[in-house]
Amino acid sequence: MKDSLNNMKYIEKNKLVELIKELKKDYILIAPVKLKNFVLFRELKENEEPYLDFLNSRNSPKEFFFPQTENIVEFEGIIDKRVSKLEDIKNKKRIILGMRPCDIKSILILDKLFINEDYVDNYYKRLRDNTLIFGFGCNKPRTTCFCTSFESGPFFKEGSDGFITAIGDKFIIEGITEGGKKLIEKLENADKDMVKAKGEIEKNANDTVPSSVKVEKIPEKLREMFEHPIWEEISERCLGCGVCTYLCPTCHCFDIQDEVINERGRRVKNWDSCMFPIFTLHGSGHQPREFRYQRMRQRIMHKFNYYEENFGVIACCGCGRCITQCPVNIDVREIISSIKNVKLTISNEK
Amino acid sequence: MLKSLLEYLGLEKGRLQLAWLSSAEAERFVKIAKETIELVRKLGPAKKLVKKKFATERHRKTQKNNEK
Amino acid sequence: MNNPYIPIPVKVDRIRFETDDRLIKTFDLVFIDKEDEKTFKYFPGQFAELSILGKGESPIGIASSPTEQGFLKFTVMKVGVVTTALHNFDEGAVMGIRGPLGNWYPIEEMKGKNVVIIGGGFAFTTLRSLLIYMLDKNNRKDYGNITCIYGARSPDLLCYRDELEEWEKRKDMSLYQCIDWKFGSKGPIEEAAATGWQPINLKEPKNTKIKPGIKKFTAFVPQLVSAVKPTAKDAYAIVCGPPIMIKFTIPVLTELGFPPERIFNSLENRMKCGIGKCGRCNIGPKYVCKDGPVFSLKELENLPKEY
Amino acid sequence: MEKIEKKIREIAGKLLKDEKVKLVIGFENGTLPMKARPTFIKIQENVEKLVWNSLCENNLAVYIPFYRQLMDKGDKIGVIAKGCDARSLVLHFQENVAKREQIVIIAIPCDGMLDRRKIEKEVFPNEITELSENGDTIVIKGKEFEKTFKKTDFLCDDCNTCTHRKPVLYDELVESSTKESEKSGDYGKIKEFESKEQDKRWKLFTDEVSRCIRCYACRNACPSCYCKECFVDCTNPQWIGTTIDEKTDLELFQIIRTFHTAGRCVNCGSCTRACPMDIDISLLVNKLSIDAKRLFDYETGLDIEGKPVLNKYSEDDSNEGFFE
Repeated sequence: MKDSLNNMKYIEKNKLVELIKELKKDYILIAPVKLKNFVLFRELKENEEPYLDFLNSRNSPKEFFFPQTENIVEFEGIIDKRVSKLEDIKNKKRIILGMRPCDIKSILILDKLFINEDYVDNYYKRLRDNTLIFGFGCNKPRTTCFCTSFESGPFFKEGSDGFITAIGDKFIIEGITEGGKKLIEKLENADKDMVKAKGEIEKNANDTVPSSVKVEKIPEKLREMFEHPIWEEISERCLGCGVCTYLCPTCHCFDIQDEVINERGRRVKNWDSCMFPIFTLHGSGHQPREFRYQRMRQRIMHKFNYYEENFGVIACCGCGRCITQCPVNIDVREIISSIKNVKLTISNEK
Repeated sequence: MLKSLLEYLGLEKGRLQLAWLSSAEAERFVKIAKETIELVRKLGPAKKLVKKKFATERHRKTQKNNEK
Repeated sequence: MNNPYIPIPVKVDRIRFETDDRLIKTFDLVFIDKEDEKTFKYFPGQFAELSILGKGESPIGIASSPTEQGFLKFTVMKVGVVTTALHNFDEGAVMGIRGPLGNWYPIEEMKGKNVVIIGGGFAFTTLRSLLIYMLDKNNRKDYGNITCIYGARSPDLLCYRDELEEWEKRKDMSLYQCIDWKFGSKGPIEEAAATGWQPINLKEPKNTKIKPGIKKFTAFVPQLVSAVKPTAKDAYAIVCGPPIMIKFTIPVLTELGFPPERIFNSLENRMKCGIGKCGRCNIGPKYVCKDGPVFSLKELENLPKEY
Repeated sequence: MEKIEKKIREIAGKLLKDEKVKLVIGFENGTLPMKARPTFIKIQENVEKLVWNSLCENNLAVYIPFYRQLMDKGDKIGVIAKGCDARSLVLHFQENVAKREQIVIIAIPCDGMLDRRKIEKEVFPNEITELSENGDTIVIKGKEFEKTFKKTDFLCDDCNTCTHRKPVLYDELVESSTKESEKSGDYGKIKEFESKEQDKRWKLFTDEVSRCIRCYACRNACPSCYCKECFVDCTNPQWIGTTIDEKTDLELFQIIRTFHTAGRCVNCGSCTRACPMDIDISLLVNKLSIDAKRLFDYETGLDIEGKPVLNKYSEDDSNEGFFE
């Protein structure tokens, strides 16, 4: 208990800027920034201040581990020696400040894919190893938040190196890993009242999440539903754009493309989306997923069945971005509940 | 309309030139080509809509290697 | 740290046209760094990403067998950006390769058993690898009878024709070839017969009596399988070809008594990473690149029909 | 508003009952407080789902290309159409996406749709949990606030400048008291942008576009963008690069996509509303519409017999921008 108290620090909200200035000397600092009327995570520029009074960011911070565009090879002319971009990945350590627990959960989900015993994605791993995450408790979950449905919650701390809780005009910062603790060791210790107040907030936090979906048995049920007519129903209003997949913190499909300009070239990993027809189009013209319903099915199946089958966890963290930003308001919570309501007949059970 | 759009977005006036030309109008072609060259010379090298980031990043590296 | 995205440099050692339509070429690649050759351990049925910097990568089955030393063989049809660039290469060109990727044919499990190899068109590549592997003098004793049934649209579209001729003469395997001229524009069955391709009873292929010594026919592959009637007893069937051929061959094999766990297919899907990360080649929860490309019929029966 | 809703349900119900159409595309309430969303009614009982309010922002003509097979079988589709939807449908008829007789247009003169983002801005960073409409006013509620606004202050830019709120073509008309917009055709935003210096314009444009994440929501939400293979997806030849760190490719994507809608854009604003990064795409597309009007006195989707302006040639066409 004593030890854990020592790891509880605090800082006045208006002092945060100074702390950041200090940290910037040794670290690249990634934090939420206000832009127009939304909030984006990005690398703080010179004199840029973070904006921490936000519900959640428009983009998902996954892009700092799995960038939308990332060089994997650079070359000039034709190469005959090994080329690698790995040495060039900035070795400067990074801090992501203010990441919401749902987004941190998504990184834990992605770890299973990018770092497993079959193959390790070195680019992802390098960024992962070089980054300290300071989670940020959610005092005001949105109506579209349903993180508690996925063994997570507004004060879920797994995956954080440190964890920030906003109380009044202070941030209570808890050191979790050695790296996290070390970073805040110069801050003042939080007193008992603060720790108590923090405990109060955390205690009832899960009840503040307004929305939930029941995912028990969904993976098993989906296995029997591949041929079900529900997919055509669900996908009818889908426009086939990539908003849901690109804003999703757990979507991880990518494309590999080469680009050459004046004899200089690079090979890049780019995000790709299963909602685009070209995603699975064969060179021969053969198209295994020709229709919108097949692509929608792939997205839902991948998250709620395939991923669970391969890695033991559902690839959704309940952040609600796909719901709020879909141009035609396709709501994944609704999809899950309609899957739940499907009564399987014998003909669906192969 | 394309010319108008590009200029509206801030591309230099005259970077894009259009002309109605028939294959029989050799002299007019030469005249227009010359005028266009003259105009573009005045404008200098294109800086907009040129792949900057990647090309320069590599360029810098090559320069560094050359210095070594 | 080993990086699975970085290609291994190789040199194009030898190029030859495989078919008369000049769309299919076979490339022999040699490793520039001999150390790489030692670490590149593969089995028949696996594939590799052929990597041309500036153009991209293309997943291609390895046509050589690990028993053949010193080179890797790939037979490539010219379809997209990468394969076109590859076709434009001269001998001596330098390129990259990533692999070996995917799983392989059940060479251990098949030991002591009879093997029926069924292939169509240029998808014969990894089957060649398997055949060479089993026919290798160190391995041949491990397997029972080897039957190979191979078809293409016309004689000039059969791959590895020199080797086919050799295999035809071998006593320790039987090779049956077929073409479907009758159905194409090339000409009537009689003309085919004059060049050595014998007709079979196409309506009732089962009732065809194959005379000993006759090994070339005008038929579709499934019909020829039906006519040849390879025994299912202690036998494995390995099928690789265009989807339509697989579709009609499977029922024939089932009728002959092959159980689903002894029928193996090699599939293909659009791929990019080849290591089960980029997320496009999946059939249900299985990735063709990592969990395949070789699947038993039994496995496929448990997967969604989305390929 | 309720009257309109009732009438829509009546018409849609009758069309389905008489088997005049296989399907009616309209709007239903969404799961978000500020969203009505497209719905697809196939049986008469479901017409009760249909709603009409100031949140029906999508251009429903965008779905027509998905139903080509259905229409080829001889089935017809009913579409609830605002002014912009109807003009998009006319474009589809002009370009043979559908035949006139395959679509039953249920037209509703529109008062303009609300711009979610403008309203959100008023209460940022708080979340709006409820929105209600009452004539000319809207009331929004959140956890700790309640505010009342005048509707006309929060319309989408494109609805303000809309030139044809009343559908130009229809089979069924739902009467309403709609008046054409006072700012009709008055593209103040564009004029303001135009008056800036060249380099300033370029900077504004490139800054805006630099946020693009290439999700292609603008393209897919656009009823005029229905090419089977989009130029950004072509690999042989590859017209444009695929990355997002090479900003030139983002700029090119927006410029070329915009230009592909030249003389074909109805300024419905779907692209702008669909963008998850709040890129002001109407800054580009509006300019083209202004030019189409200025140079050729042309507006998209008015004349079913006509052709998109860049598809026809006349000797007295404007030669602006060409060498003399």
